[in-house]
Amino acid sequence: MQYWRSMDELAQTPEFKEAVKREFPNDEWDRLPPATRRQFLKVMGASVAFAGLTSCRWPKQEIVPFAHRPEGRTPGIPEQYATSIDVGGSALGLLVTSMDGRPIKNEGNPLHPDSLGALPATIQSDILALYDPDRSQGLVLRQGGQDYVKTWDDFHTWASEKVAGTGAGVAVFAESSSSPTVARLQQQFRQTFADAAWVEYEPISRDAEREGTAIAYGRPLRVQPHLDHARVIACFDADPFLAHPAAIPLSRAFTEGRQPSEAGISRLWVAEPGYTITGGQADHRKAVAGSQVPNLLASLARELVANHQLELPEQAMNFEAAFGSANADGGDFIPGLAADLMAHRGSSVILVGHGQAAEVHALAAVLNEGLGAVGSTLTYTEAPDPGRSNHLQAIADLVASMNSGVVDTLMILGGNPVYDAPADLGFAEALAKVSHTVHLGLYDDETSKLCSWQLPRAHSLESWGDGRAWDGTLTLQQPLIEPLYGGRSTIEILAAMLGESNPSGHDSVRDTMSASFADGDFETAWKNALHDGIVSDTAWEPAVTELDGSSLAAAGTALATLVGAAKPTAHSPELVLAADRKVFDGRWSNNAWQQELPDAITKATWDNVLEVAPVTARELGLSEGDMVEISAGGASLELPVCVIPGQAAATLSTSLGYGRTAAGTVGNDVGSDTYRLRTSASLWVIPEVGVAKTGRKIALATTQDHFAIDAIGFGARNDRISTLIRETNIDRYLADPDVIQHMDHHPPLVSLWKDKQYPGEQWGMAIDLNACNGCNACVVACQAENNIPVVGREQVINQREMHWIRIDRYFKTEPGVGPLDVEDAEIVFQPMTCIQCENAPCEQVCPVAATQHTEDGINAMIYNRCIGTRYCSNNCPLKVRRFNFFNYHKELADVEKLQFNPEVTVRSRGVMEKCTYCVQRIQAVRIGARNDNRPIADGEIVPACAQTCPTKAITFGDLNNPESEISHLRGDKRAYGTLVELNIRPRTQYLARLSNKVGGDGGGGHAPPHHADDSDHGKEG
Amino acid sequence: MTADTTSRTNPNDGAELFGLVASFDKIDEFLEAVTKVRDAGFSKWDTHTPFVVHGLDAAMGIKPTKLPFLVFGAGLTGCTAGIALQWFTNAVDYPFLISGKPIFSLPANIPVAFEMTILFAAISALVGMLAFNGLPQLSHPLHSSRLMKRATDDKFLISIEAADPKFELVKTHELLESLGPLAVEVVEV
Amino acid sequence: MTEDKSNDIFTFPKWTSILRPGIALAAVGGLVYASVLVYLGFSPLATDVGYMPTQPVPYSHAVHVGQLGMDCRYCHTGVEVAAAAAIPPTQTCMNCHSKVRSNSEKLIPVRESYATGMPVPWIKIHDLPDYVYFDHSAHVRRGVGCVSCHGRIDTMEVVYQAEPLSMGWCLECHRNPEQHLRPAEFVTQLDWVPEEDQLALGAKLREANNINPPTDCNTCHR
Amino acid sequence: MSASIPVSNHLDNTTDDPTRRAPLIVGDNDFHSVTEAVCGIVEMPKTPPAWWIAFFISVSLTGVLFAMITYLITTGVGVWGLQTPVAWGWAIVNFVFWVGIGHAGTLISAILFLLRQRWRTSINRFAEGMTIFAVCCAGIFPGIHVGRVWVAYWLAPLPNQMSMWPNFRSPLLWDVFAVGTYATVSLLFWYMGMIPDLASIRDRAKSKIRWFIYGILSLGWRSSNRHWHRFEMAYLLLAALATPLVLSVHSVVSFDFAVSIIPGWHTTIFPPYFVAGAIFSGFAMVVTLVIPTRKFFHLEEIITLRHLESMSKIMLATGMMVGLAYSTEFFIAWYSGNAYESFAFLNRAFGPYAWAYWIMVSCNVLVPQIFWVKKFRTNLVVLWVASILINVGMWFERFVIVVSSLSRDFLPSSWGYYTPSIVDVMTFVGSFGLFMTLFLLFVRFLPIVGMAEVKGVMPQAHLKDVAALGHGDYHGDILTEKGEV
Repeated sequence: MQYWRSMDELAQTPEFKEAVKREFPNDEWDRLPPATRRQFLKVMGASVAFAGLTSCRWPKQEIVPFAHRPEGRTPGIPEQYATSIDVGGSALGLLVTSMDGRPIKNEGNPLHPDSLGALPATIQSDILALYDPDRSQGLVLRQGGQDYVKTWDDFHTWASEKVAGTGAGVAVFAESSSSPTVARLQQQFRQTFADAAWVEYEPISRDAEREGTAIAYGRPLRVQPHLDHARVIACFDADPFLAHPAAIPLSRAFTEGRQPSEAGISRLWVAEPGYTITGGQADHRKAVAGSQVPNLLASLARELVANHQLELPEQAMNFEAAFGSANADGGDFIPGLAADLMAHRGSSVILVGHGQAAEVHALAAVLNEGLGAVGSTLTYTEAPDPGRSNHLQAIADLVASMNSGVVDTLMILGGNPVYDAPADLGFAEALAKVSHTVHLGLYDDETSKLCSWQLPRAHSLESWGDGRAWDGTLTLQQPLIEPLYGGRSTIEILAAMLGESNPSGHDSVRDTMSASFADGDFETAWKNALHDGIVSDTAWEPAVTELDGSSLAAAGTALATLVGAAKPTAHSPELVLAADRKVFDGRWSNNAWQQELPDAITKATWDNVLEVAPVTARELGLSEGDMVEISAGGASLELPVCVIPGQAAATLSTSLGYGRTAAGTVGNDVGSDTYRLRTSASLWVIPEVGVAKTGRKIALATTQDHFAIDAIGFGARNDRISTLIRETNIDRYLADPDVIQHMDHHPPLVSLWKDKQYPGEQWGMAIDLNACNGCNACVVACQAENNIPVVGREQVINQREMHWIRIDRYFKTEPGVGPLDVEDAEIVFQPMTCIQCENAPCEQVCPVAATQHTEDGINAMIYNRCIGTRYCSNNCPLKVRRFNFFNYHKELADVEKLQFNPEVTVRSRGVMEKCTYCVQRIQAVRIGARNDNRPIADGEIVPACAQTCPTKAITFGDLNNPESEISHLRGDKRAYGTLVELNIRPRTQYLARLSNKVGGDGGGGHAPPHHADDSDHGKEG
Repeated sequence: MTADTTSRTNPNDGAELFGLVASFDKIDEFLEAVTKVRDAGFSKWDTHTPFVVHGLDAAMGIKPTKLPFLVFGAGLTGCTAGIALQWFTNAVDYPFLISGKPIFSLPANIPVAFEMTILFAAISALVGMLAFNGLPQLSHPLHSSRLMKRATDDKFLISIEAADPKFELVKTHELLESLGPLAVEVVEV
Repeated sequence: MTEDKSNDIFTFPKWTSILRPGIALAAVGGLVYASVLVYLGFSPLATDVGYMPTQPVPYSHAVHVGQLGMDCRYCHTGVEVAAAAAIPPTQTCMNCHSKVRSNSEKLIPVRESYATGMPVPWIKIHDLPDYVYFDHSAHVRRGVGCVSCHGRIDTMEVVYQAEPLSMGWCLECHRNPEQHLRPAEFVTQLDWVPEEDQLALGAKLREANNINPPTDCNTCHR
Repeated sequence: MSASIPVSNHLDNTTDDPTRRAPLIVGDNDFHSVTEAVCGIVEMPKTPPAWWIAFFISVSLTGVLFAMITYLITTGVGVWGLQTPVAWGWAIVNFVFWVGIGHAGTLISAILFLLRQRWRTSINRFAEGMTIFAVCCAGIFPGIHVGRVWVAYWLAPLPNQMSMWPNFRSPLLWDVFAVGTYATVSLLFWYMGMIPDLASIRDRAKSKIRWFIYGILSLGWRSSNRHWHRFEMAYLLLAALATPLVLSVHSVVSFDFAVSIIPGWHTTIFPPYFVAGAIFSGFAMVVTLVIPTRKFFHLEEIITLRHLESMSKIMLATGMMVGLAYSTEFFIAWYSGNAYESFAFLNRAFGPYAWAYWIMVSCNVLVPQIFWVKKFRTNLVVLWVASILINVGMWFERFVIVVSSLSRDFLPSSWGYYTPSIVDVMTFVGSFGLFMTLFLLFVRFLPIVGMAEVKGVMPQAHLKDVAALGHGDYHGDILTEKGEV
């Protein structure tokens, strides 16, 4: 078997050196400065630990200590560094765990406003990109079909010739960045090279919101919702809980507003074309075509004004005309929402998604003003870069000037325009017309393949930088490791082009900061900033705003046309595009964790699917897995159908970011490239697309069988959901808190023998289903912490995915609805992992005692004892055990293995594995506590899933400590166990879900007793 | 072959005798003969039949075998060993906490104990039988007798060893002849 | 075979009669032999104990610890705070050897390493399987002496593995630690012997510091 | 005696006349002719080509089996169709299937022996042989289905440096002991019964090599009555031990399922249900094999039509027992009021695996019903086809139990659908190769009929007046004897 472990041992065998050479081209390797080489050895080191246990005495191992050990470094003790990563112009704070110089895990920085200690799945997975062997590994100059290996000096000498004088003919294409240093250097660059063009573009852009505020207030502003104050939240095609730079604070604030209290809980209204995780949380959800959202919002406005006498600010008077024509048949959605909003003026807010036009955002702004949201549930801050033209405009102009030959040197600093620019612009063709093209990127991607220079970019964990959070808080970015592939950051490139002979990101950032920390001693301030990762109290002040009547009036007609947009029909449906929940705009396509992560809604992996409403599927004769050809504007592509109840009729949803051709070994040819249908005219909603069955059918790699299912199974499933995922309406709960306990009944649980007593620390967990929104963050956290392998598309189809946490997604339909007549359905999530049964069925069936109970109540799994009978998995009522059917680590390059957590055994083939409450974290804390003779404090041990949960849905602690938070939660009236009737005594319990439907009683009737003398209720153990 | 068999064997050619063998092919006559030989008071004699002939034991006056006691003993040993093994391994040497069950509880241990009982007993039955019978014994004077060849086919034989105190070659030979056998053979060591 | 009395009857030779005791003997003896062989052959006692590779630098613990009386912790700094006792960086050697024996040939690798920054490739002796998580601090802080697992290092010219380091061996001590517990101050003193009876002392210390080593699987396996 | 029974064809001894005991052997056979008939097969101067063809096919299939096993062990159990939730698939199905078949032999030898069913003598050797081979095939599967075969020896309670022991609470460990014991005891039983017959072959040997081999195998048996005496006792004891054993083995196998908590597995009816099924499939397999064999080697006079008829009657009986078990399961599922339980069975009959369920029911419950009719019981073709269908049905019974229960247990989110991989299929086919190879070697080189026992039940073996000699007879056929006299 292969096992991984590294204390301060670092290896240096011939095989290993070979491996290094394979990973890194010779020239690169030799040119590295000694320091780097040492770093190298350090990080590459323990890969020798992969020598298999073949003989009685396994192969000779070497211990290669430092020659000079860094200050205060104790080998084998992990350290955490605060840094940040910039995604789409907003910086997210990280705490990165580093083990003997190897960054191994991304966690959130509790001090950072957009992180609060949590991280979305995507950013956690970004650690894989650091070690990705597919990354660009050296400067390449492509000339006459030849590739030449170059050095940074070669490049800068070349660049200094090209980018010179006034910079005429030079254009810089940059992805948007929140970094003050980049901004500063950009300013300098513009001053130095007055004639050079600077273009900023993001495929997933929030410009619509920015422009919307510009319409409403005359200048671009940034919207800052404050959901913790909101009692009524209305989302129109908005997904604030995932598709937002501040998703984490937003969803956490929402969760706080959903905690049961005498005052009741907030209410969420959502109107959207396809399910989002926000939609999954909605109390009232309306599936509506993307093109009909303006109409719906306008109808709401009309309802408010006409039937509820809402006075809009007088600047918006002319604007009103635009929505006079609104006629959406929202059913009782509009009246209900209108009434609710009016009832909660000042404590309600309307949010519109970035996929909607600027005018719609303007309308929302007007309504928010009218409802008194501004200042309480929503504030504005000045847009950081008011000067820039919007992304779409910018790239369109650039392409124009490229075609006209104005541009002769194009520097692409990040981004992948060849792949993600609007299709109608023909960026690739334009690029061919530019004589000198440079691409700085992590990967040798679609764009760089067409550029003459490819420059390896330093990963954010390899380089210095800074950034600003969504609310403006200043954030630092520090390297944890020397660039593995000799890459450099945008900052260093810019600095160099501005004539710095030896550009240092570190110095540039310090220079910028020296401006920011006005008062006091800079060094201390700098040290603190580095330590905290943020500079406190640097968030932007709320902007003073005043509606701008003229620009509103001007936008009126545009809004009117949007409102009047034609309804899609099944035979000419609309296609709604969205950033993928996993690979985002495509930048994480080569990230195996993201590719294998089951999508929150479709549970599909390794694909982008076409989400179709059941009714539309019937009309078009489509069924699960059918490959259909979607065509629009001359382009066409194929997508597999995934029927999703709750999808808007005649509206097909799919995601961007797939079908890459130069992503790398993982991401190439996964899914299909929907950017090809995306034009500057219709970035998000493509009307009247053609749909044709190809007749081919594929197996979707879903981790959960979707709702297409035989009648018997469908019925049984629906019967079970209500007891598995208990849910009731807040009013009913407040009236009778025991309602949850009465949802399931079972005979008294009698045991054949005396119950085992558990003294001392007893670990337990509580998962709040009222907080969980199915965002998948915990799944990736667990994967990173526990060295969980990726198995690939085929194996997922074979139902062999390895994730220890499975987020069960169920569609809740009305009783009596059959599988064929499902239309709409609510979504409920249940994170399911090993619940550490006290009477664990898995234990007694293992013939070699490879899984057994520990004194502290954990259902331990001993990998090195397991012989792989898989009996435990069969006998696990929750099927949370995962089996290594093959050696899934065999394919990994040594450099990828550097990410492994040395505190957790890497399982090889033929071994069963499962959640152990992160026993390595428990042991670490326990040993530490015992070493200094103190008890373990409550909350000191935090499993990876709980650590990263954006909504704090997961709580872990000592059940025997009456003061611990977990004990309180277990005493909560909402707490219940799954399948307790089996007398398995689960250590993990769930807290029931609460809904807040208008006048709904939300289920939770008293279940019929399973047994004559029914005394015990759901709550147990 | 009957006649010449007797004639060819030379009673006094010096070679050491094992004994005499007479063969019959009718069960009734055979059993008659057996009772006669028994009554003649021989002790070192035996009969050889292709299959179990009912009543032969009585006719020869063979006492019941002790085998059952051996097997019973072995069975008990197996059972004890089975339970002891499970008790020692799971309750004494390294007690595991499994599914909140008791460290040692008989119900779970019955199957293994039972199987061990049967195993020990069964093996002892075969081994015991062979041991009591002095088998395997590949080399035995009787194997060089021609008549014996049919003892595993269709003939019924009586063999009287020379070692028997009552054995006198001529007399015994006559006795056997008097029983009307198909043939009588002198078997040498 | 034997000479036949007549050519159409085959018989086995007489000596085959020893077959019976032979079989009996083989059956019993074979069983015993096999079990002994397996037990000794596969036990770390036979495979690991006494493993004594030649190190790149002929570093003598006997001299440094035994004669010069250096404390283990001078070099193995991690032992009280981390899972790993840690092999010292070249730096540590040079603290003295920049002056002492500063031009001994034996120290060439050390000086090279110090100059180039390339590490000295020591060969690992006490090598637990990678799925075993042993924590030095947890043991040393509880008063388990270095000597219990590493033997009399202070007498070793060349270090070798003194104990089997097998799971059974670990369990022995985890089940009754008394025989290995000593006052904290003597943990690194390899030649220390208690005045009173070790078991009595151990029992006392165990009581005092409430030391109850777990034998749960995930104590060492994760 | 046989002459006195009015029969059309001398081979048909199936007439039921309560006043007369039907002959167990037909034709005018004496001891010698029986010896000739049986030893004749072994002594054939030249192996018939048909045997060679059959042997070649079987051996190549065996090759396939071992190729598949090698592939499996070098690559991982992922080469099978297994997954979560269905972590046990064909391997376990085949295991239970073969073990079941392995029950007929010991049953016939032991239980029928104790029940004084003397007709067993003609077929018991044959059935015992089949048992051994079936158990060999069965033994392979649990061995190879574990993820890490190279540490499977941890199942044995051997002292080791980890001072770890197996967990005796696990039914899987009970299995190891049960199947191990069963294999050993069956082997002993088989071999011991064979010793006298091996001696016959030895004594008829014309070539030195043959004499040598059979001489060794027969341990120098001298058919001495003093030996017979203990032999009989040992045989009786083995029979007495094997009887509870054979019942226990499949009970223990059924515990693998019954002791778990999975709906559809967690059933107290399993032990008797499995044992009945085992006997059912065992007899079916005997019939499948014996019909061609007796024809090919002209043993119709020894393995008579009556034997086949009796076996078909047993199949009828056991078939109805499993039928009863099927219906009981449904009743209990409904009567228990356990939602999961009742769903499990509805799902079996009407869920995704309904096809397998109905194959099982029709083969195991409907097909045997034809044996109510004597015409079918005595028609070799019908009997043979039926016996094969029953084997198919019994395989599917195991498939339904193992797979359909696992595929849909408690949490709908983790429901799955299992489909076997080609490797699964080839491994199963290959196991038949192994079975047939062993069987062919058996019929060619060993006495496939217990001559000594057959002779013992032949009319010639009986005295005019037994009682006179006051003998320790264990056959207990004195009454019928008397009735005859």
